Amino acid sequence: MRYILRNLGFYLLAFWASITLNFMLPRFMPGDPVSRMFARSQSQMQPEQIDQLRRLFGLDHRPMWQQYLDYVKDVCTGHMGISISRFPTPVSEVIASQIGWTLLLGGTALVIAVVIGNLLGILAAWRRGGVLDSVFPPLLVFAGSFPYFWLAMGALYLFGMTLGWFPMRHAFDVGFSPDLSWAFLSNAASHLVLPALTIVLVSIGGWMLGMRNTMIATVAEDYITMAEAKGLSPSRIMFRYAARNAMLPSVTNFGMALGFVVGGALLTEVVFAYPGVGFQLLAAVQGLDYPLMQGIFLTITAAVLVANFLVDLVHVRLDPRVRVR
Amino acid sequence: MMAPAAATRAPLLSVRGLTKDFRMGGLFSRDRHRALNAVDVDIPHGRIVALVGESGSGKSTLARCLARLEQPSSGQVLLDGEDVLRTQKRGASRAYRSTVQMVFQDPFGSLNPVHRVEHFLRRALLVHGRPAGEDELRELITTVGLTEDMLESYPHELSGGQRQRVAIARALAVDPRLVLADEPTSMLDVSVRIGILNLMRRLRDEHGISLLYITHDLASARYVADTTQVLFAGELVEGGDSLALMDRPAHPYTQLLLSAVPDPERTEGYDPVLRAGLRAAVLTPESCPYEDEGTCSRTEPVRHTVGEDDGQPHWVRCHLYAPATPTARRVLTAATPEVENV
Amino acid sequence: SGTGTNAAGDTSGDQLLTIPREDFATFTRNFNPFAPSQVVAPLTTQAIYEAMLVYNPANGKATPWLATSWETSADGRTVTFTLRDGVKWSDGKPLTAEDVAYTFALQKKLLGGYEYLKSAKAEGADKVVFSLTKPYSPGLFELGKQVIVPRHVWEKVKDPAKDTNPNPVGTGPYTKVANFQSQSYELRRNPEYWQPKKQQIAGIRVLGFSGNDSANLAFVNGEADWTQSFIPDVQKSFVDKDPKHNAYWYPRTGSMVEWTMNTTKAPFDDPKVRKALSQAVDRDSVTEVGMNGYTEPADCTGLSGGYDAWRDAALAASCTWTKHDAVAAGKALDEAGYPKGSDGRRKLKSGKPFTFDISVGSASSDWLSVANIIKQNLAEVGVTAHVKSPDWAAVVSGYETGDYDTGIVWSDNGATPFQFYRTTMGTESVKPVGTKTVSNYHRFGDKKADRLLNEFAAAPDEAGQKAKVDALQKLFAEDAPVVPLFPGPEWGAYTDIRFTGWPTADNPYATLTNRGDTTVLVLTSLKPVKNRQH
Amino acid sequence: MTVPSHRTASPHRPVPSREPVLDVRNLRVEYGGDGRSVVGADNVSFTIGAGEIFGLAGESGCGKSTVANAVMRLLKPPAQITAGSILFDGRDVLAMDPRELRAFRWREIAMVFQSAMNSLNPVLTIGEQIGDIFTTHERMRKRRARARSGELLELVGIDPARLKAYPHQLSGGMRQRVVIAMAVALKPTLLIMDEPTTALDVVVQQEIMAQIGDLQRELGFSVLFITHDISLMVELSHRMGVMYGGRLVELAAAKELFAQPLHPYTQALMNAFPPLTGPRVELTGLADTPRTEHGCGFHAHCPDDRSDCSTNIPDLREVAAGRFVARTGGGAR
Amino acid sequence: MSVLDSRTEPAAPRTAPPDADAPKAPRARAGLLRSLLANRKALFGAVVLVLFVLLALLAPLIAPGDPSKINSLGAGAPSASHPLGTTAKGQDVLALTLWGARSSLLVGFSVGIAATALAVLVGMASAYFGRLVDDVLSLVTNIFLLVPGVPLLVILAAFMPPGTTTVILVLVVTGWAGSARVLRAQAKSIRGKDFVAASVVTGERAVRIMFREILPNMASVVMTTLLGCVIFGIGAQAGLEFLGLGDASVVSWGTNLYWAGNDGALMTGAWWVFVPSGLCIALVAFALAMVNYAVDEITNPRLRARRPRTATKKG
Ligand SMILES: Nc1ncnc2c1ncn2[C@@H]1O[C@H](COP(=O)(O)OP(=O)(O)OP(=O)(O)O)[C@@H](O)[C@H]1O
Ligand SMILES: Nc1ncnc2c1ncn2[C@@H]1O[C@H](COP(=O)(O)OP(=O)(O)OP(=O)(O)O)[C@@H](O)[C@H]1O
Ligand SMILES: [Mg+2]
Ligand SMILES: [Mg+2]
Repeated sequence: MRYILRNLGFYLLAFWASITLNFMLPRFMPGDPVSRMFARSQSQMQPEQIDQLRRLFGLDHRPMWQQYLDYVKDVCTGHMGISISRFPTPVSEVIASQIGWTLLLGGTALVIAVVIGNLLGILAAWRRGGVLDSVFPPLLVFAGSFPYFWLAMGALYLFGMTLGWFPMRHAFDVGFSPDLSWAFLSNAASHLVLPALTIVLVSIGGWMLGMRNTMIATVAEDYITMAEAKGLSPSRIMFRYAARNAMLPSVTNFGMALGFVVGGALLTEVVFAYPGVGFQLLAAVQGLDYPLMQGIFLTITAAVLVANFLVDLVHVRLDPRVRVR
Repeated sequence: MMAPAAATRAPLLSVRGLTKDFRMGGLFSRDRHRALNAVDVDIPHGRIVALVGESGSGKSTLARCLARLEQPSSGQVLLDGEDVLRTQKRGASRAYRSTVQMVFQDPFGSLNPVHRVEHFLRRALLVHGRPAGEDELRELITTVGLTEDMLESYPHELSGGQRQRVAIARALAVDPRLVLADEPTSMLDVSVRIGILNLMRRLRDEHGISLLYITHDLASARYVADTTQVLFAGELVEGGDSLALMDRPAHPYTQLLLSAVPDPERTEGYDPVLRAGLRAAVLTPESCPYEDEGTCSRTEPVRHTVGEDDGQPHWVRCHLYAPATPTARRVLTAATPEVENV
Repeated sequence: SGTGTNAAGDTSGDQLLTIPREDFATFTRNFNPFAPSQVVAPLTTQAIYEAMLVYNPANGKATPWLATSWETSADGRTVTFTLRDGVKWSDGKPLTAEDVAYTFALQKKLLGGYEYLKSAKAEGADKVVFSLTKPYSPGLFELGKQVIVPRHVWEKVKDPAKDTNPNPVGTGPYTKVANFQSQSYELRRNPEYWQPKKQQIAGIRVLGFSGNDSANLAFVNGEADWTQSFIPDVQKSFVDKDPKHNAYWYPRTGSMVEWTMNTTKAPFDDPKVRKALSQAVDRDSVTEVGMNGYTEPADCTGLSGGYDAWRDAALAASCTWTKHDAVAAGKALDEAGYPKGSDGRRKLKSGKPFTFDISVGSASSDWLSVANIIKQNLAEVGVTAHVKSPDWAAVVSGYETGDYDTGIVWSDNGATPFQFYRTTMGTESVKPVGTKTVSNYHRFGDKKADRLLNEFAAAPDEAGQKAKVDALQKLFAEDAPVVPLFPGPEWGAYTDIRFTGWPTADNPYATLTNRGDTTVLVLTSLKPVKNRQH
Repeated sequence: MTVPSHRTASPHRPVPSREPVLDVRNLRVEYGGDGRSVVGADNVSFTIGAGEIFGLAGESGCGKSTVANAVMRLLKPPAQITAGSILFDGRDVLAMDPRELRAFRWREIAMVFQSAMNSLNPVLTIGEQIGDIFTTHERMRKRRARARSGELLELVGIDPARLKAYPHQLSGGMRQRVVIAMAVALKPTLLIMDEPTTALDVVVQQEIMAQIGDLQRELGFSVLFITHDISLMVELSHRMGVMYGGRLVELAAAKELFAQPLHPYTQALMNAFPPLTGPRVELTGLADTPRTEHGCGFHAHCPDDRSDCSTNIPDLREVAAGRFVARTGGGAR
Repeated sequence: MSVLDSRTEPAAPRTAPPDADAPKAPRARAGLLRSLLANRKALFGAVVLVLFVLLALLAPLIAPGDPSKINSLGAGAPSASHPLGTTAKGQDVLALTLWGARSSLLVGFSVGIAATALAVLVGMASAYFGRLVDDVLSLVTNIFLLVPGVPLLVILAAFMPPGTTTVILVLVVTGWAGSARVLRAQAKSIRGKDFVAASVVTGERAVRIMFREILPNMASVVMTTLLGCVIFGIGAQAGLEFLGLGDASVVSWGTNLYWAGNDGALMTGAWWVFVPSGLCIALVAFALAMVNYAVDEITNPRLRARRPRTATKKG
């Protein structure tokens, strides 16, 4: 319990840090975002809107600490301002409409990559020198060396355009509206295939190698020898004894990887015009929608932090040793 | 064969009321763990003082405090009468370092694997502004019983015993008056341990160096040390001339330690029942024997002198100890009549 | 509806006209015509709301739309529009002159503009009288193209500037919003449309994309009918895929693209230098390579293709400073006092090397190529240029405050050359360095031009205007306030597999823009292809 | 050099039968690394009788664990048994297939590993780990297995409530006792104990050894006891072997060996433990010369010039009944 | 009176030096390099890397002139005069790729070195000074580690004026934390070793202990993090530039891909414009990963893939 509370404290601190970072970015970066935004919209903004933006970016003349307090209060109550590029929708609404797709894409890709990667890693370590162990690692490392977006584009043109096997963009075909019908779900699934596949392809090698290496270290532990000496069956030793322990670092990495997956999903979403927050973030960047950018960044950070906290909880369940710490 | 008692002089190093608390937990934690509690030790000139105790009793902590690797929480360390903790607040001075040196437990860990043997000795000499020519190095390395060609070796090319000798040579390079040796033999093969012990004796006898020999092996303490101190859960519980102390241990903990040493020559092996009794007397209360309500009060025990006071008094701190019943067995039977079936 | 299948090949007759928008990653259900243009859902001012007239730059004609006729008073201070009879809002209420008057009042209140407009008053049910503060002939088309909103709806809206108007009421052909998703939505027929015969298509579907690349991909793949995004090598990547059905038409009616120089800085304050640098530019290569051959070189009148009727062809043919001639350019620079140094590089009068930046927004890849070609051309005459490509916002903010050397910029475009010349040479548009401006980034003004412009505005007829424009062209050729490069092509490409009746070079009843004033003309001309085996 | 006189064995020890339970003959184990190979054990032969405690002593790295692991067939690549035979109750251990092997392990030979800290799985409870043995070997139900596990814990003096504990929640001594409880769970014929107490305190160590003694008397299994602490070994075992550099250099009844070590290495070992009683006597110990291809490491200390053993440790010779020593020269020196 | 033990005189002068490569692998840096060259993976990686560095350095010789010079219209398939074809603007793809290597490698290695240096400093200070310094630094590190990198990258890049310096700066800011954590853990474990305490007792100064005693022992970890950071740098730069957040007028692999996308290279079937830069990124990253992999194997021999041997008897 103490452990969990301490971690919670840490995550709150981390969140506070990212809020602060967000607060400081427009204030300490060179250039004046409002005038850039203003330039962009070519005087289509109301003076009061401009004033509001200036306040939003700290160009008003209230003392810094007061701006800061207001900012923190706003963020904590979910007020992240009004999106410029999707005026007058509040930033929170824009994000709410899209975070689901990112979670779907990132989550699916992550789970697939983790499960398959770890399984491969376990098997490779278990059968050292086998086909799995000698062929897969370099292959997957090579696949992982490609930039996300490059593989995504390659897949898009190969499987989407040339072969026409999968849809090339969006989360579902035009004409559908999201519901729980089989037609919609299967359509959404087919749209998920290519983006998820490219993320999996890039990230799976890391999981496999990581698992393989910890597994090899684990297999050398005395308790594995002991389990063997006890006459347990190989599968029992492999999963209940070795993999169970080797998984622990993977679990922590899982949390850390969430951030990377969001990053990978971002580039992939852009290529596939997948309507997630990553895609929206780029749109916000292109539209110089600073409030939306910041909102998305904060949301992603918060999501990653929450996910990490959950991972910690799982870790506590899986590893009895951290419970008392 | 013992060195003549030089006990009339003031001790080289005196420790008074040394206490060390470790902070546990993270940034904001207030938990403390007391590793040493009000320890008093004197290390006379040219003597070997053994510090024995079980694992976790605080032996290394004491050594590290004296080597100024840890900052004690309170207490005094008097070197030639000067309280170095007060005068050198921000870490030890060069002078202190050139007086007090340390040899570590693990010779595999105490030599940086990326450097040659020569480097360790040369650095020690240079840091303390001493000439570091070939001759000096050669002299050092031969003092500890190694050959000159080993100067060119990397640590991994040496055996454990040889490494420990290099570590000792490094300590000697600064011409110290006190060497703290923290279990210098426990990581070595049994067959070479005795060589290191003999080297320690030689340093005392030939170079007049004082040594604090930390160990959990009572037999070796008896073999090298002039006096022995017993540390238990961060407190000194018994001390005195090594031979006298081991012949007539007064504290139940010392007795327990002694009884546990395997010795094929022992005429009558310790009776298991007796051993259980000792254990119960010493170890059952969670961390400190004072808290055993029936026999020990919650106050600190007083220091009793065992036997005659001859300049190196054999003393004990224990509620169970009654001056009239100096032998081990009497202490126990008196104290623990009901624990026989534990 | 909404089978969700690929639009390609649907020729049931109920197929939707599919328009990809490369500039909208996602849509907001905002059909407020007063909202900023990058926010309001596409087609709001094309399919939902209509204007009183539609001016078509491709043929220079104005088509009466919600108004049947208009009239400018003799003193040029009043304009009267007569509204069409029988036009209804999509909620069934009739369009009245009050609606028009209200619209202008609202527009002025919310967004400003129309500085020359004193008042707009309804006169009877079908007449609207606009009183101007001064004779101002360019105002006619500006007023005419304002889209009209229903008073009875907007009156009730609390904050018209921020309202999202999710269920718009308009007079346009397609006003019913359907199936709104963040990446697509549909507009269906207005049941009350005043030209029901022209509502031949079942509806319009708009798709959102994050950029040219993905939008083009969908288009080339046959998933959309009509695009206006930049397609690299359109012949090869689009037309050649299905030459029978695929076509593009890029009339040069967009605004003139210029190489703008900061005339407040030496040596750009010297017209001789501007002309010499202009002469160094190989416009053929710029248009052929940089612009994919989609346009042609500009001449020294600075007038875009939309003003061909105004152009002084003789002048255009005679002047040399827009024709590539590196030798002449070098000589001109020598004479202007910028001789080559021993290293082959020219020096400024201050003794510093003749180097400067060309700023282009990083998103405009075609213009970046243009800038790079110019850089290469300049190197040949001993002038060093650096292409700087931060994002557009940074570039524009440099232009606005006057903190830049040179850049590639669009110019203002209107129904007449008036606006163009006003913002390239009129002193009234010149702001001092440091003060923001939204036009005349080169900060050049000529009193002579002011006079001509005022006379143009007051001219009662086209003949009078033409004389002034001739004079303005001469002045432009003389001053070279900016270096015109090429008229911006109005990109447009379509496939007639599913719909026919597109405007073409042979039948320029509109341009091929799907986001401009003439779009409504196309929407009311297209016919679906029915039941064709594919 | 003084060799202290010795005392007779303590009266508790039962007299073992002479029928061998384990018969190891000419065992050779090689560790084949990258091209090079290290000999872990060479030409090791010994037997253990029923109910006998056999000690194997020697310095670190001399091959004690290698022999133990070979007996259990736990050696993993790059280790390879390249010669010799291991017979257990007349069965060839080296010829067993994986299924036979699984059934053989723990039921016939159980093992207590060098350090208890690492031989328990940190993420499973003690109960689960003990229970595993019963569910695997006896096909017991979980509930039954738990009950049996509780009994086992009581046997080694741990509260059965601790079945729910994780290894890190127990002290080192308790963990070691858990491992011992696991080792005797199936009442094996032979128990291998590979330095079972090196990581423990002297006090705890003593207790554990006493406990093992009790169990051995109660259950009557044979023990292969491995340590480098020769005093401990002499105190505990009936017969013992001393290993050096992968070879057995001396093999004899424990008391005899203690009383009169014949091999110089054994002598050095005996000399390495200062006594707890009597006057302080100067001891010597052994030169720490590493063993290389050019010297066995202590050849310099051999009293006679033995050129043949400077590179090679000679084979064991029986110098008296039941007394073997790896020396080329005559009897005691 | 003292009794010298028998080892005062060396028993047997060692005639032969001990095995240079004794089982306990020499940790010295020279040893690491030598082992690296003996490892096939590392050799492959090193050869590829050296090749790319050479090509980048020789770009002005192999493909003289401005690589982004616009020559003609329309992409051309690979041919004798343009071995990798030309882009839609007639630029030689080979020249673009070669010149692109310069910027990409420069940014990659700058980011790698800067981020690793930062990480070394943080990790070392954290480990050496411990306590409050450690608590604070590792808190900061963990926060940076948790804050999702790519979005932060995008945001920073959006706020800052574009250019290579910005890209490097932004990548260092977002890339150092992971390495710092690894290095801190490693430095901490080495800090806990007795030889560090021994140096303190000898009287060495903090800076010397950090850089002469601790750092050399981390050579392999520093190397792996360095290589990891370089991979990150190259990949992230390409990503940023692909999104249009870099400096589009610089020739690098990322901008090449950006232009390829912009010019619709794949749509027009000009795969040769799209493939080389992506493949180069992958190859360099792969080569670096292989070297890394090899370093791992050398420092941890257990990880080495084993060739199955025909074992006569298995234990
Ligand atoms: N850095 C530290 N932080 C917290 N607690 C510590 C630290 N170092 C030592 N301790 C605690 O202080 C106590 C004494 O430890 P110390 O290392 O001095 O024991 P020791 O007698 O040397 O044991 P051993 O024989 O195992 O070396 C132990 O309980 C230990 O857990
Ligand atoms: N996996 C391995 N690879 C290579 N050599 C090995 C391996 N394991 C052990 N050896 C070598 O085999 C020899 C015998 O090792 P073993 O573990 O049997 O010694 P030990 O007597 O049990 O030592 P300790 O007392 O330290 O446990 C040693 O020289 C060792 O270096
Ligand atoms: Mg210690
Ligand atoms: Mg062993």
